[in-house]
Amino acid sequence: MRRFSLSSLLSESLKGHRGWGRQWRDPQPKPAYDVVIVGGGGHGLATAYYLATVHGITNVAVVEKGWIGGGNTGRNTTIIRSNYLYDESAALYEHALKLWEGLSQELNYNVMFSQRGVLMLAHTLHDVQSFKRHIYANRLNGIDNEWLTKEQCKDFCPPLEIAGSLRYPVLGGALQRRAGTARHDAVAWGYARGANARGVDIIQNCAVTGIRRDAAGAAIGVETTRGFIKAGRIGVVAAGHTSTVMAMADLRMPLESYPLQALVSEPVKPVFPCVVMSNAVHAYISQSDKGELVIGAGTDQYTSYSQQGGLHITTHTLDAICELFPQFTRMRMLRSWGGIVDVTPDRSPIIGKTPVNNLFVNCGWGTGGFKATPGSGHVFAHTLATGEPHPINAPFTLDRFRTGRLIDEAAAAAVAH
Amino acid sequence: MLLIACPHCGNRPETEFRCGGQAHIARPADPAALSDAQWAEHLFVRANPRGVHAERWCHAHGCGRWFNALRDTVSDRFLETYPTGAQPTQTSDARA
Amino acid sequence: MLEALYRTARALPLGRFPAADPAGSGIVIQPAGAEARLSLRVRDPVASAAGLALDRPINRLSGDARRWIARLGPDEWLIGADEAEGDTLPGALAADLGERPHAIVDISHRNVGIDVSGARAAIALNAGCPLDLGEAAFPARSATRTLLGKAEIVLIRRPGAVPHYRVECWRSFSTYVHGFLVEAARSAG
Amino acid sequence: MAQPFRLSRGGRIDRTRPVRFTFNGRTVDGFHGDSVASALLANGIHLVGRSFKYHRPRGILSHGSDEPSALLSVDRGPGRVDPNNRASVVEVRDGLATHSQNHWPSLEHDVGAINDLLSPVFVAGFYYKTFMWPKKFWDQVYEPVIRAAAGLGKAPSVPDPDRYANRHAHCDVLVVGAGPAGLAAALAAARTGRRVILADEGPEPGGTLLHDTSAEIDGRPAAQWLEAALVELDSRENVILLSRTTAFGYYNHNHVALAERITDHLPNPGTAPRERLWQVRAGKVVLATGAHERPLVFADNDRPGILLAESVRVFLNRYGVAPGRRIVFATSGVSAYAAALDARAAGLAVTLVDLRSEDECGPELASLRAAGIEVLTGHTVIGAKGAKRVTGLVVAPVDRAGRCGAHHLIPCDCVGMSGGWTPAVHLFSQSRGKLDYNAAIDAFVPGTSVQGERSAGAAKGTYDLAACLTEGDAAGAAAAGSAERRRFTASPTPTGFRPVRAMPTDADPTKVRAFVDFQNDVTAKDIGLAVREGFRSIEHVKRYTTTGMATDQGKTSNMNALGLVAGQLDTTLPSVGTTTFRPPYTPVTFGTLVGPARHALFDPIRTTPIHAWAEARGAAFENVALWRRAWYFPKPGESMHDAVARECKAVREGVGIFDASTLGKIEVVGPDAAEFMNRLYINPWLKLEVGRCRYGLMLKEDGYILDDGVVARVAPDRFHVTTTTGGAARVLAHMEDYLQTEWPDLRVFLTSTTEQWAVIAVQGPKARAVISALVEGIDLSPAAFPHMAMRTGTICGVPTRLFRVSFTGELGFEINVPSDHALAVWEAVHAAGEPFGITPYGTETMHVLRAEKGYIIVGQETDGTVTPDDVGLSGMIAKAKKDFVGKRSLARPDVVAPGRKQLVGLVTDDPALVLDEGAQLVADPDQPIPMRMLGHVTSSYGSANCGRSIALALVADGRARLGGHLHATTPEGFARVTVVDPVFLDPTGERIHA
Repeated sequence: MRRFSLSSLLSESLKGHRGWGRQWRDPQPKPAYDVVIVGGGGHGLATAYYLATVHGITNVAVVEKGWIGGGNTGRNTTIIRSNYLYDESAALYEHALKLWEGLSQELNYNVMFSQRGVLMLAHTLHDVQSFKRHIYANRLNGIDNEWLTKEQCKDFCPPLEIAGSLRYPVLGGALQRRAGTARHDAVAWGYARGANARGVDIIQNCAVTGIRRDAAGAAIGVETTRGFIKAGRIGVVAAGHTSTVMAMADLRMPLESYPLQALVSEPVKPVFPCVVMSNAVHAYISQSDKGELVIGAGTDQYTSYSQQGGLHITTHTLDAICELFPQFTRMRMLRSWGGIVDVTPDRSPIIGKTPVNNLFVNCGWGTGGFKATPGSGHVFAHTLATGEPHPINAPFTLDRFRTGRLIDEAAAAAVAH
Repeated sequence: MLLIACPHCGNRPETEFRCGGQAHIARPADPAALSDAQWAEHLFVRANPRGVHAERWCHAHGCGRWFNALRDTVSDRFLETYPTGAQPTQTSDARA
Repeated sequence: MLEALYRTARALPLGRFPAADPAGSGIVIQPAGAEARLSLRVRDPVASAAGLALDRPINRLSGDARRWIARLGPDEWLIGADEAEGDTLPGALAADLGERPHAIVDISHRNVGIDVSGARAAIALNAGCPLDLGEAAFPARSATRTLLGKAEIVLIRRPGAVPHYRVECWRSFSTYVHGFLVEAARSAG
Repeated sequence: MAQPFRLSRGGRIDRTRPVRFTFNGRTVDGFHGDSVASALLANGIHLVGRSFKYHRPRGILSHGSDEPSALLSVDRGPGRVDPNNRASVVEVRDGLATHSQNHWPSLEHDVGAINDLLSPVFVAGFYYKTFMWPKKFWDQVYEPVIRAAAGLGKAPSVPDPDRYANRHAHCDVLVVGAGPAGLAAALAAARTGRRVILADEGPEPGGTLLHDTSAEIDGRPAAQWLEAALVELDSRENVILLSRTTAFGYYNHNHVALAERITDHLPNPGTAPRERLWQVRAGKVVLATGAHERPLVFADNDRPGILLAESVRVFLNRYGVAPGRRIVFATSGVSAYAAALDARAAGLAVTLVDLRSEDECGPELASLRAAGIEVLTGHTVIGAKGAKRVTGLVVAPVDRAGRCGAHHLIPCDCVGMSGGWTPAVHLFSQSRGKLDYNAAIDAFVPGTSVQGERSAGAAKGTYDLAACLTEGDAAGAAAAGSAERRRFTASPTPTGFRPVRAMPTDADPTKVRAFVDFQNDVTAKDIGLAVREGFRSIEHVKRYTTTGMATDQGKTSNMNALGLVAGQLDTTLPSVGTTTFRPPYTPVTFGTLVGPARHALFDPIRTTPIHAWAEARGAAFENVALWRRAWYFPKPGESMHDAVARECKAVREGVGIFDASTLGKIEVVGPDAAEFMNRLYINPWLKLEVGRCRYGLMLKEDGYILDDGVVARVAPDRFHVTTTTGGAARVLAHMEDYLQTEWPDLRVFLTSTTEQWAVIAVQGPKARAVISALVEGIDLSPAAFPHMAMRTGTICGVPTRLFRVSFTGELGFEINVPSDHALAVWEAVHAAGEPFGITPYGTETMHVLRAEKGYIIVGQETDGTVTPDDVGLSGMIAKAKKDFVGKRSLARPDVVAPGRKQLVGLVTDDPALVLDEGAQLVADPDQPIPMRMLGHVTSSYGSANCGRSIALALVADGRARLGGHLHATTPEGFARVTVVDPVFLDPTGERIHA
């Protein structure tokens, strides 16, 4: 792997950049791998990377039906935070946040992790109570999260309207300063490059069409559009398509796949210094390095694989944005798009074993999976390598829906993202 | 915004409706007789097909009636709508 | 005596808004006066009750301006009448429905009426109502529950030479609905 | 300023109506009908901006909405300033102030142009490879610098004074684009009598007919045909013709969004809304959106003065403007010939350079030469000269193998380039239609449809005028269900071209800067680098290089980028893939999308009939769901704490009055009403007597508490159900769902009566005394009217359902009266209570009083993960009931396991300390982080009646910890608390039965 650095960049710039090689190979699938990962998004690629770097397992294939990072990795609003309420979630997302903090250096790929702070606005007394519950829980879990008065909110985010005349006046906010955003595509590419360099095969344009099982029912490999690939263990990391893939092993999942929309404005000079989320009015917004306002909208109410939602979801979101930031009505929507998010009944992920031997799953990230990418890959790699969950993902079992030990952040906090 | 044919009111915009998820999941007659796993299956496991899906809709801001629909989740095209309790004339990929 | 006393005191939420053509666009927005209104629910209706037709298609209005009935669903009707009828109409309906399971619920105070009329009234309504209000899709005597912006309404088109709509909404939404219609009329150009 | 480049005649501008505006503070004259671009060109202004990354001087490339470079900040007065407007679509009007963007200190002298010198370093994706050391520098140094450099114009900084409108519309046929194909389609559809909407993004319908001045249709000049068509469409009542209206989004089931720009072009907009969102539901859609011309990719093809060839023609013919006096057309196809002829006819010096060899070119060549135009066939463009304005084009003969001959400089002040045409398939793609690659025209064209649309004309790859008209007519007629077809005759429109991805050159490749995406500064080299680095899907190339991601979304660049990738991979275009187009077609203001939903119309504010009274009394309000509720009633000089303490004392010692009208109410009626209630609530209902009330608790099927409320049995077949304020709609929906879909056999009807009944709570030891004089027909004595009873009668002459219930623990009544009488009754009760010191109180006091009694509030003590047993209410569960909604879930292993959090009371060691709601509880505050949390504070108040602070909390195994100590978090650290029973006052309930 050619190391990225300022000096390599400068030296290449004198040579017309002819010296840069491929960031990852385009291999033909081998007949067999120790581990086959189904899904070449951020989570799948991170899993492969950590299998190689942490567990020394390099005979690994990542099988992707399209192009890597083309699903929710490349379609999300890139918010990264860890100020979750429950111990289980807090541990998982904080694990990820700590990995984010060194990820560019770890991968030798600038993923532009920007700790600009995520400010969640409280508009009702109920919000205030809920946010303080989070802040105190986070404090005891060693996670930064602090209460800001509305004036402090305005100082932190000057475009914010805090007048009492708002339909839902801002009463204050919870700020996680270590939270922020990152460059989504770079995460996929950085993990792919790192995994590739350690021998992982990244196989694009290769759709899984079946999961082959032996007489005892254990999974032994995947049928693909490029032939059968034998696998010691299979990890399915297929986001919105998980139900479809798991059905190939006759497994029915507690998942539903919904369209989730997002949009960006035309690029403008720096005007928005942080990430603002407002659950009460359903909006979140930040500004990308390129200058676009990045705005997350909601999910449509019906399941769909179309990556396209209704206009009313967009207008509803912009109603809220312009209520909080009235000066933005003259900004223009440049691009909108949809992703397919797989949602579990408690809106927390499922990471671990399945009833089928050698088949593992990492899914159900709903609308908030991007932030977990490094942590998710790290603990799932552990699970695939050892056959047992890492302590951090141990609570995120499929079985919790039977026992009732749900991890329902949304119910507890009414936080959508 | 989808256009949905309410069996009572005809074509109406989606914002008048509420989607109720997968159709044809009858509440068990005797929930106490179910194992925890069976009850979890009833509560949580859902067909999530890429293709034709039988689902419930309520014309909440219209006639207020629940009904069922077959919709292709790839094209979002409705194949048919039919009353609660009835079966579709076409088949869905998701047989509950 | 007491009955008469309290009826005169009925305080309508939009009472302070006079009829207005806010944009000079020929769209007149007029909060309705006090009326009696009933919600009638019955599964297997008789042809008529208390002189009101129950056998009309869903989303149709019948009766006249002072005593009307709108079928909102297979087993649901919204009935409007002069205020004075409010006490007697439920009994008359119940008598005609006999043993059929039904529900008659007084919603006179829940609902607020706003009349919107004028050649361009439908344009103002379409600022927030997503329905096709064209002649073919929503002729006179149409009636349905629907949306206006972020509020639920019942929309009724009265018969007459000039398009005349009745918007019915819940009491606490009436300020919003009225404000929405005024803004819509201003922007209907 | 005189308009030195205005032609003496021609164009559709109105020379009798001069218009004056400014550009960077300099006065510019134009005419009504000019775009800012045409007026600037008329004044010889070509340098209008700096590029995104390299800050290269940029001019005007195009005449339309595909313009990538000429982006201006436009100032229409105070609060009406916005960035990134395409000069080619902004119409001039008096007083308009325009400014170029992305430069410092000035457009002419931009320090940022240093980036252009550093361009060998700043290649595609360079930022992924550096800025990583030292780690801290990313947030503090690199990113702020990158951000400051990026971003084009400045965001508006003050609230927008303009209004925006919305309109839902329906039609049988929506035609997008009023060029020849769209007009023919609209005419054909309109003649059937069907409802037709025809939308065009320009200020004037006509499309190419507005500048194709030599064309003829059916034997008469095209302009005449156009005028007749517009007259006919205008005369038809079934047609809505919308100009300045862009169809920007094609959504599900033929839901098409249009943005109409109403006032931006008007000097005096009056009170009209600025823009209107049309949400059209169309039976059928005809897409006649035309095509975009492709630039040629050669060195320094981005210099100001280099335009698209057809745009040169538009400026000449439609605006009467010469973009230069010495124009070189560079082309690989024939369509530029028409532009060259028109330029020559306008008296300009014209040279045409065609990449194609002499024998590849058609007979049109002869007409060019006949007109006196110098034509160089078989020539490539090596590069452009000039910096802030093109001064010449270096060309060279080239053979089929791409070998270049001797370079030759053609001096010029304007270049018109043409690399062929790309159909505007954006809306078709948004409709999810599948694109097919048509090699004959080197373009993706509409293939298989998914929705009810059809394309016509250039949007479908049909460029010939007669064919466009015929195809448009057929599409319109078919969309309207008519079998009639017309044939048109028209002058021919030669459009063939040789696809070329980058012009052949023999220049040192490391020195060539040939732009593909002008706005994002993506060069052919960048595309090459991306492919070398392994980015092969066009989506990867886009994301890595940012080509096609600028505000023009790649209208001019996508096909060149795609072709370069395919060329480098030596594969076909379709195998590289085409990008999926997403809404919007062109950028749309947030205001248009928001429409009227601003300020008071953002979300309804629901208020009760008593609201005005509370407002007049100076109440503070809180938002609860959509409602605005009186929070507390401060007297002058009182703090919230003082007011709430006073209100609390008043209720316990005398009497208080509270507006509980927002409580949800549902009338449950029918022979099976009791059975229905029995199945939905955890407690029993069959034996509740008429006239009695019961507190009901309702679960979701997952066993967690959904809602609660008091229910009265009004008649054997009629229940008056109350719900929480926020839960009203949810509970009714929940009930309807079960009733209709699970138990359709039950003969029950549900009607919301939330707003039929206003509720006046009169609470306190004096409550009976206050209302007794007002109530008629009800015996209020404790024996006749016990706690948890309901009676009907009148109050102040108004019929009432009078509940004897209490959420305070005191003797209390809830007076339900029809809403329109509520204010009068409230005032009468208040007047009757004055001798007793009746005190109005708000939601805060209500919360304190119920907490003193340990009553839960759903949504405060519960959060969607709490069971009846968790809050100590398992005793309510009807043991005899085999089933009710949620019962089975209460037997799940983790729900019956020990360790669940249970409702308890807490008292702090310091009675003055009021804990934060949401404070977490631990056993040992000195344990290391992460600490084991045992629960949290759900409610916490200073209680004047208890003489100290009190709190409710959910604590793991809380009921076993009574008397024990825990530590609650405070902003500063921890405070010790004692776990106590959650009932702080009157545990035996004597007061409530008074």
